[in-house]
Amino acid sequence: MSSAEIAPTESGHRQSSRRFRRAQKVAPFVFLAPAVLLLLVFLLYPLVSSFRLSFVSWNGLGDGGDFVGFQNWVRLAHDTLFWRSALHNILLAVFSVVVQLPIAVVLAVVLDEASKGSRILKILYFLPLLMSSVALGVLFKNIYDPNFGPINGILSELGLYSWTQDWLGDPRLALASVIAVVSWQYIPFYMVLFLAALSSFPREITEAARLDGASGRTIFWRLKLPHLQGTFRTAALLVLIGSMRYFDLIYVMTGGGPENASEVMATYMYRTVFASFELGYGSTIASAMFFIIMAISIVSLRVSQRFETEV
Amino acid sequence: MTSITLNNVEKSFGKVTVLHDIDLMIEDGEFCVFLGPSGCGKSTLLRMIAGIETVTSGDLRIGGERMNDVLPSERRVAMVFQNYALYPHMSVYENMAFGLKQAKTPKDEIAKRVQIAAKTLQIEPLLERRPKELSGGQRQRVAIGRAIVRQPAVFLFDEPLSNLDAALRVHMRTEIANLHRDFPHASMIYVTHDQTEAMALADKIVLLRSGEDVLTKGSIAQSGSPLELYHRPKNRFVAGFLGSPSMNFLPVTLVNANTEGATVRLASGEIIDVPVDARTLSAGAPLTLGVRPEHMVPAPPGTDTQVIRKVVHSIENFGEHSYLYLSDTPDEPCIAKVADDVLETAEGPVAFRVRPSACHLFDANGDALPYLADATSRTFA
Amino acid sequence: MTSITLNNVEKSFGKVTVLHDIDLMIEDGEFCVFLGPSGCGKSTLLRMIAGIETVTSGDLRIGGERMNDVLPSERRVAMVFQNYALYPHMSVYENMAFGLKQAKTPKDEIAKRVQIAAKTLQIEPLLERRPKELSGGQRQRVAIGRAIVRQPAVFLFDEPLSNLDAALRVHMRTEIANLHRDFPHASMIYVTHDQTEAMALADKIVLLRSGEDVLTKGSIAQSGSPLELYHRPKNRFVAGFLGSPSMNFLPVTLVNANTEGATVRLASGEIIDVPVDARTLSAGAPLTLGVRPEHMVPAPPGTDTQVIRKVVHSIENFGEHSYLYLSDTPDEPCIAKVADDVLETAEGPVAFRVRPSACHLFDANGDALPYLADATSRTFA
Amino acid sequence: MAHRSFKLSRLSIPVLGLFWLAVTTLPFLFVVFTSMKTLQETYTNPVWALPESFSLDNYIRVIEGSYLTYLRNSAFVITISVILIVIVSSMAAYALARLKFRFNTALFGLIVAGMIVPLHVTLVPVYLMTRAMGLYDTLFALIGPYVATSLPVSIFILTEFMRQVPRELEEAALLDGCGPFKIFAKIFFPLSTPGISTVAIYNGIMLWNEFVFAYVLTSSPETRTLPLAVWEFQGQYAADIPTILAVVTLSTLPLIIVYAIGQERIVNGMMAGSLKG
Amino acid sequence: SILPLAGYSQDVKTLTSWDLQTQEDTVKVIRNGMDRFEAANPGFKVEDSHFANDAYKTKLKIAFGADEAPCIFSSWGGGPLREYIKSDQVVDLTPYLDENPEFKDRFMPASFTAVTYEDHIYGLPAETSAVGVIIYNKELFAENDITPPETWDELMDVVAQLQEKNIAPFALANKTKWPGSMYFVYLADRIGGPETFLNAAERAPGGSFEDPTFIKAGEMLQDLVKAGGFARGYNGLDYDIGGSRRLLYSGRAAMELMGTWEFSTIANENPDFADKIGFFPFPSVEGGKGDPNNVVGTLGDNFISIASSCEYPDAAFDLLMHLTDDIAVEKKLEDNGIMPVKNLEVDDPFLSGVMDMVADAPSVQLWYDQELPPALAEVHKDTTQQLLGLSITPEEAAAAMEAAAKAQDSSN
Ligand SMILES: Nc1ncnc2c1ncn2[C@@H]1O[C@H](COP(=O)(O)OP(=O)(O)OP(=O)(O)O)[C@@H](O)[C@H]1O
Ligand SMILES: Nc1ncnc2c1ncn2[C@@H]1O[C@H](COP(=O)(O)OP(=O)(O)OP(=O)(O)O)[C@@H](O)[C@H]1O
Ligand SMILES: [Mg+2]
Ligand SMILES: [Mg+2]
Repeated sequence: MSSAEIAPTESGHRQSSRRFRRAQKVAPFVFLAPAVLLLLVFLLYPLVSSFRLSFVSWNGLGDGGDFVGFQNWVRLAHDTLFWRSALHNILLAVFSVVVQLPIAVVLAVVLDEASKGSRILKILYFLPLLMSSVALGVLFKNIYDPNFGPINGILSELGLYSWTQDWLGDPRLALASVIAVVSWQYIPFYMVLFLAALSSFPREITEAARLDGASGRTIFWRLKLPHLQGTFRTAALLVLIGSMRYFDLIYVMTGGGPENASEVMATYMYRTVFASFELGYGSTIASAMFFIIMAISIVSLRVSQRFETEV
Repeated sequence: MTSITLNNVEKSFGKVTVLHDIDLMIEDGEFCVFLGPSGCGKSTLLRMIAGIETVTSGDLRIGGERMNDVLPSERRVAMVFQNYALYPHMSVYENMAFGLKQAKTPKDEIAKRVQIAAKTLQIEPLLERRPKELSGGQRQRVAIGRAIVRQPAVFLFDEPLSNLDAALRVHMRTEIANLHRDFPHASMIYVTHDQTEAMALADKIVLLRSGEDVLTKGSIAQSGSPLELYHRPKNRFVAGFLGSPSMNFLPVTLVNANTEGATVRLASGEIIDVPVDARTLSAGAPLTLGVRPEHMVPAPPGTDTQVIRKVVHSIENFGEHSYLYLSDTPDEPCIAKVADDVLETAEGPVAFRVRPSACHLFDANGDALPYLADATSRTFA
Repeated sequence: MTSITLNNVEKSFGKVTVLHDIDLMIEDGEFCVFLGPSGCGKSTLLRMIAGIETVTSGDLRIGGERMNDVLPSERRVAMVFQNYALYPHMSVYENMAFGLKQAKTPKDEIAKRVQIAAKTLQIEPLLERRPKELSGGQRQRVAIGRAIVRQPAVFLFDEPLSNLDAALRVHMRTEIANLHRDFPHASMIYVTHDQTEAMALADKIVLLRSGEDVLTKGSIAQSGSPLELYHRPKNRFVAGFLGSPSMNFLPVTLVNANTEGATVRLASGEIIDVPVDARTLSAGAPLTLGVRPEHMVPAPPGTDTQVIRKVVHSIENFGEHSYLYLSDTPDEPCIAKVADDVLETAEGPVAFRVRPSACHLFDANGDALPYLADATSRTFA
Repeated sequence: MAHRSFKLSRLSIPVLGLFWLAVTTLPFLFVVFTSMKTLQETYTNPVWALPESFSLDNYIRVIEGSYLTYLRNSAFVITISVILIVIVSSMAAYALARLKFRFNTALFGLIVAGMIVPLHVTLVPVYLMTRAMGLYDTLFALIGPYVATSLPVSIFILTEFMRQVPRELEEAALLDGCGPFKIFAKIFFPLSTPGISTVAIYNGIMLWNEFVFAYVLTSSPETRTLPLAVWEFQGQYAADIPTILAVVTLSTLPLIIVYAIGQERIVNGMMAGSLKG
Repeated sequence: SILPLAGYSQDVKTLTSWDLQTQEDTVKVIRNGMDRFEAANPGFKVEDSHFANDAYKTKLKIAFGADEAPCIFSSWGGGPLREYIKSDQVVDLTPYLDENPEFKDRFMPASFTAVTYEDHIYGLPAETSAVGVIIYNKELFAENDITPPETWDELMDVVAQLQEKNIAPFALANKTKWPGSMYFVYLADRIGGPETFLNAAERAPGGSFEDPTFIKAGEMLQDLVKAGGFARGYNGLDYDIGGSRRLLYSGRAAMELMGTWEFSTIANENPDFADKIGFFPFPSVEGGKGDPNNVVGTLGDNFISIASSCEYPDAAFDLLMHLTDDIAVEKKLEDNGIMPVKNLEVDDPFLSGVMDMVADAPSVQLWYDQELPPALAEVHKDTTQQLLGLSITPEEAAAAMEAAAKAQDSSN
């Protein structure tokens, strides 16, 4: 075989080289343009315009509204309902972290160990995330129904009538009841996340530990859990962000009630804009939400980095 | 007290039997190497001894006691894994102390043992570090340290050097040899597929085979001292596996056989004497002659007996020695390894003398014909 | 037309200069191996020639034409990567055809070239498979095939064998040698840190060094034919790098020097003659004597000249040969490599004879003193 | 001692597994069983009782209604959106993972920060834009917001993924004469299929159930997607719980099937996101 | 249509219409009017969309906010409609009505109150007249020897009697807050008459939400709660998924205060049960200033209006006429809907009863949550729910309303 080939001319080299460099230069723009454009139009622009509206008093109809300076922000500062909603978000976040993540970890471990039928289990465990919030709302309004729902039904059947509750109608319970469903819905997501991390846990380490005489429990606590900590941090951040802007199930299940007992920032904002016709103030709430979530994300990233132990 | 006995051990994964008919005895303090091609079941065998893998059938005894159903942690074995399997989030100290803690060893006893091990392995300054802050060689020492502190009856190593680069490998090999010297009463089992390592370290090599053969011939191709396997391979598999480049195999026919040995004829007509017992075979039987490349010595001009004549197709010079390629079919190579450099190829065939004692004969099943005399090793003074 | 010239080439990553002062000429059809310890810049140098890495300064010419700014795909080079870098989602055929498609080669031309390459490499039955369905050796052939179809002026290989096991390695090495034979006009550059590979394949070895030395002495420690590097190392680095086990280095003092050679005295008193030119040095100058383990031949009793006496500390038997460890400090090893097996250690020191022509002398800077005669290689007939 | 604790953990695993199986599947079984009851039964029999006859009448009624239109609408919107998400986010991920340009890391941070924007903020502006573009009450109105809101997390996952593609492949392609665009199209895109399927399945699930945008941006029954349908049925059948739950079952079924097929991929694909925090 | 702009040739003029009717039969009636309009006006086409209850408000709000409202739309009149009117987004129908006096005079005058702003009419009653009545299970009453109460005290007796039998007196599903508000509105109307509310809402001199009337109403409402007047879970049940009706159907609760639309809902949902129900007006309050014949509700709700952005307002008005003409009235009646037209002949006993109540009523008070400006309406609903939850005192509720009303007033 010969290695002869028609050699390109020197100027040909230069030309294609120049074309190549140009392609290299424009490539980042071309690749990023669609994403950036979409994000600018559908996320950033709305965000900015909502921030602009927070300085306006406007019912959202007709044109403009009046510039009122910081009046909305002052009102927000004194709005106990807003701060109560924010508190509910924080409760939701805290409970989600302490309830969802541990359960998700345990389930991931269960799935990881259960060799038999784990495929079907993985599907069944994932069911909650597959149902839409609207559907879940219908479902759980029925399950929680104090008169007809299966929870109270089973309790009274078991002779535990005194344990039956007005799950969604009692302001002391409503938030907790909703959080339970939110957790139920999202645990599968984090389960999958942890499962992915666990499947990269080296088998040799388990074996070394068994040789070292570690029990299944020790292996879980001392080895697998630390292995998951990076994932845990990611998951916690996702839970935090998700909880701070949570809307769906609360809106369909309680609408924030009763008596605002389950009001969160997003439902409050929604109500302010779409029921009270206060677009200006609603935008103020939305902007505040954004800043609060951003602050919390940054702080929790920092904190988690501080506690990060090298793996 | 630390001897390991396997009686008729078998291992299957589902329907696939990977180890069959394993009979093995490892003496107190012996350094035993499991050698074999990839996938032949070396790791599986080791892991059965460790207790990480169950024994499908047969008896496993350590120090005379039946261990088939004893927990791994209670078998007095310690294992060094291929990729070390250090606990990534624990310091070196914690890694070494972990097993002792599980066994509820008193704190100061733990500290003492770790200190001693760390000193032996010269990793005292590293005790506070995490595994990922260590180099490959240091990690390996920690893995060994973790084994040492448990004062095991048996050390198990699963290819502990395969992740290291060549230079470090030689160095760490020495350290493992030292370990064997420092713990003369502990038995050691060492898995590798690198024959250099096996030869350098082993008191006893257990060479495993894989594939279909396992069910008909058992998994162990041969077990014995390194030199036994090198000089007296029991079958073609062993003969071909040990030595680099591989032994040359040449088809021959039996001319005659008596108590002195056998005489065979090559396809090209040369006659070779081999000191093996071929009396059960009749003249004309097809056999395979095995000669290692390093035993093909260029014959002085005029030599006529015990020579093999071959055309040299190509040459590789390594300074110290050269390979002469005597076959042009890469699948049935024939190589001579000669000292020093060879810069020019002679025209026509070249004659190589082969010592009778360096020749091997294999029958149609690949089994070696029994050797008659033993005169290969010599004392050096 | 396929020669490669580097003039005063330098490569820096940010502030770190990894290659310095590279002057190199690779002739038409030459097989050149870049050898050196890990991290010395072998890959970087290769990648600069391929055009994947920019040249910081200096001139790079292929076939006489300056190539510094020419696109990789237009340099008429083809590269075989360490892990083959086959496109995992394409079939073998598509892998080989990909580059030609990019160059808008006509369909039937592509098919023809791929067919021919596949035939040469005996991978015709694999053309429809995906890389992950291939064995290591087959993958490598495909990677080579991908290079062949481009009919390049230069083949570049970056440690193409390092992922293979020992047996396959020897086999694939032969195939690469065949490739060189099949494409006599293409130059080949081959990166490795395995000296066996380098010795076996190279027409020319370029041995690179790393670390601080690069800035003071340049990156190329020595370049020349394999035997030149083995027998006539220009400095201690080259001497120590080539050969396994490494050359033994022993401190000596110069006794006297003349046109016949130099005479040196070991710390233990023995006198050794070395055929090098040491006349620029005065007697009593401290030097380093280098002797390769394979050149330490056990002396017949009574030999007195040109011997080194050492106590044997331990022995490793490899069947074919044995290592005698003559030093108990692992950092300054001294080893003799002797033929056959050694089963018993003699009491007291043992005498080893060293041929004068197998001795090397290095000055305090590590440079070899110039050799006087050249009588090491011999023609074999 | 050691024997026992070993066994204990052996036992606790299946127990936990079964317990959670009950927690996730019982509500779902409740949905399925109730959907096969008659309305009358739900008033007279206990809620957790099995249906008297496993009747599919409710399903038939739902399917004979506009369910199939809604299913088709959902499938249409989700398919286009997911395709766009995959294309746009993999392009961006490739640039962020492999191309060198100024502010690369900053841009990556900004895009990922898009995950924290409260979506309801965008409702009114998005509605206005949709009307302005004349897309209101068409299924296309949903695609923009769906794609945009899915981008941050998709880009995050895919960038992690593409960082793991061996550099040598890129270089081999360079030698083979590919520029950045071909390297993306011929190498990175096909090689990221595990990550891409994760992104596709994950966003598919999320969007399949999306309600708010669908509600605000469409109005006529011909453009209704499934979550809207659930909502509408809820209005239409008011207290006819069995029929509503039949709708719920029917609207979840496609996802269950898709997930059952793609679950291995999603678990593997999540690695990219989960390992590096 | 899936494709935008596809399918219509240039000369087709499209009128869009939104309403919140999702019952199949009701939609048919509406569509019938539209079909007749299309037949009478070749070249026009009506695109109708129908939405479920609660979220419709959001949708409409967004549409108006974007100045992209449908050509004709339904609303409950009252506060929200007034917001749209104030921002000039609704067409004043007065001139059209003046041109068609006989058409206009068919309607009961009171039916325009909810859509009148500064003496102009902005909508037509298009559905049914709905007033709050107490629906009860006749069987249960008979079994327990109970007759419909006429005064609050009698009602409280009935409550006690039912309690004894372990039957919840009232079914209430107050998640959406407006069902509970009905009790408060009725009580306030019975105690103080319609003027008290009017004055407070209009911020007339002397008018205040802290008027003793509202405090008294709160107290009485809480009395009812404390007496066990409501079935369990009342503040959390969802009316939209039948949370309250299920209690009635199962016999666990005996009564429900609800708009008269509930009759047809029940007839649709549970025809068997429909035979068992009866109704009676909200009882009188001893010493109250309000006439016991007053009703709370709307006449002709929902109302249909034309958005200013509509390109063809004249045609739109013609469409409105088709939707409310005599044929429409008749069809609606078949669907159990009573349009508020004079001299309507009704056979159905329920409907004729309702007709009678309306005809006799000196005043028809619009639901507060529709009458009040939206933000204030939210406060009203919130405080009422809290009253029902016994978590604030009537005084606190009144104070909160008054404060919000003042803030609202000053910002306008
Ligand atoms: N858990 C398992 N299930 C099924 N087959 C297995 C399992 N573990 C190992 N095997 C099979 O058993 C055989 C022996 O495996 P083993 O790991 O012991 O080989 P090895 O000799 O250690 O190979 P290597 O040198 O590659 O490490 C292989 O064919 C392997 O595929
Ligand atoms: N992109 C880069 N940026 C900075 N430093 C680099 C880069 N690539 C390589 N280096 C450094 O340049 C030196 C030479 O690297 P190179 O990969 O060429 O070594 P090598 O000789 O091929 O080593 P090996 O045998 O391990 O492959 C190393 O010290 C490496 O750390
Ligand atoms: Mg193994
Ligand atoms: Mg390299």
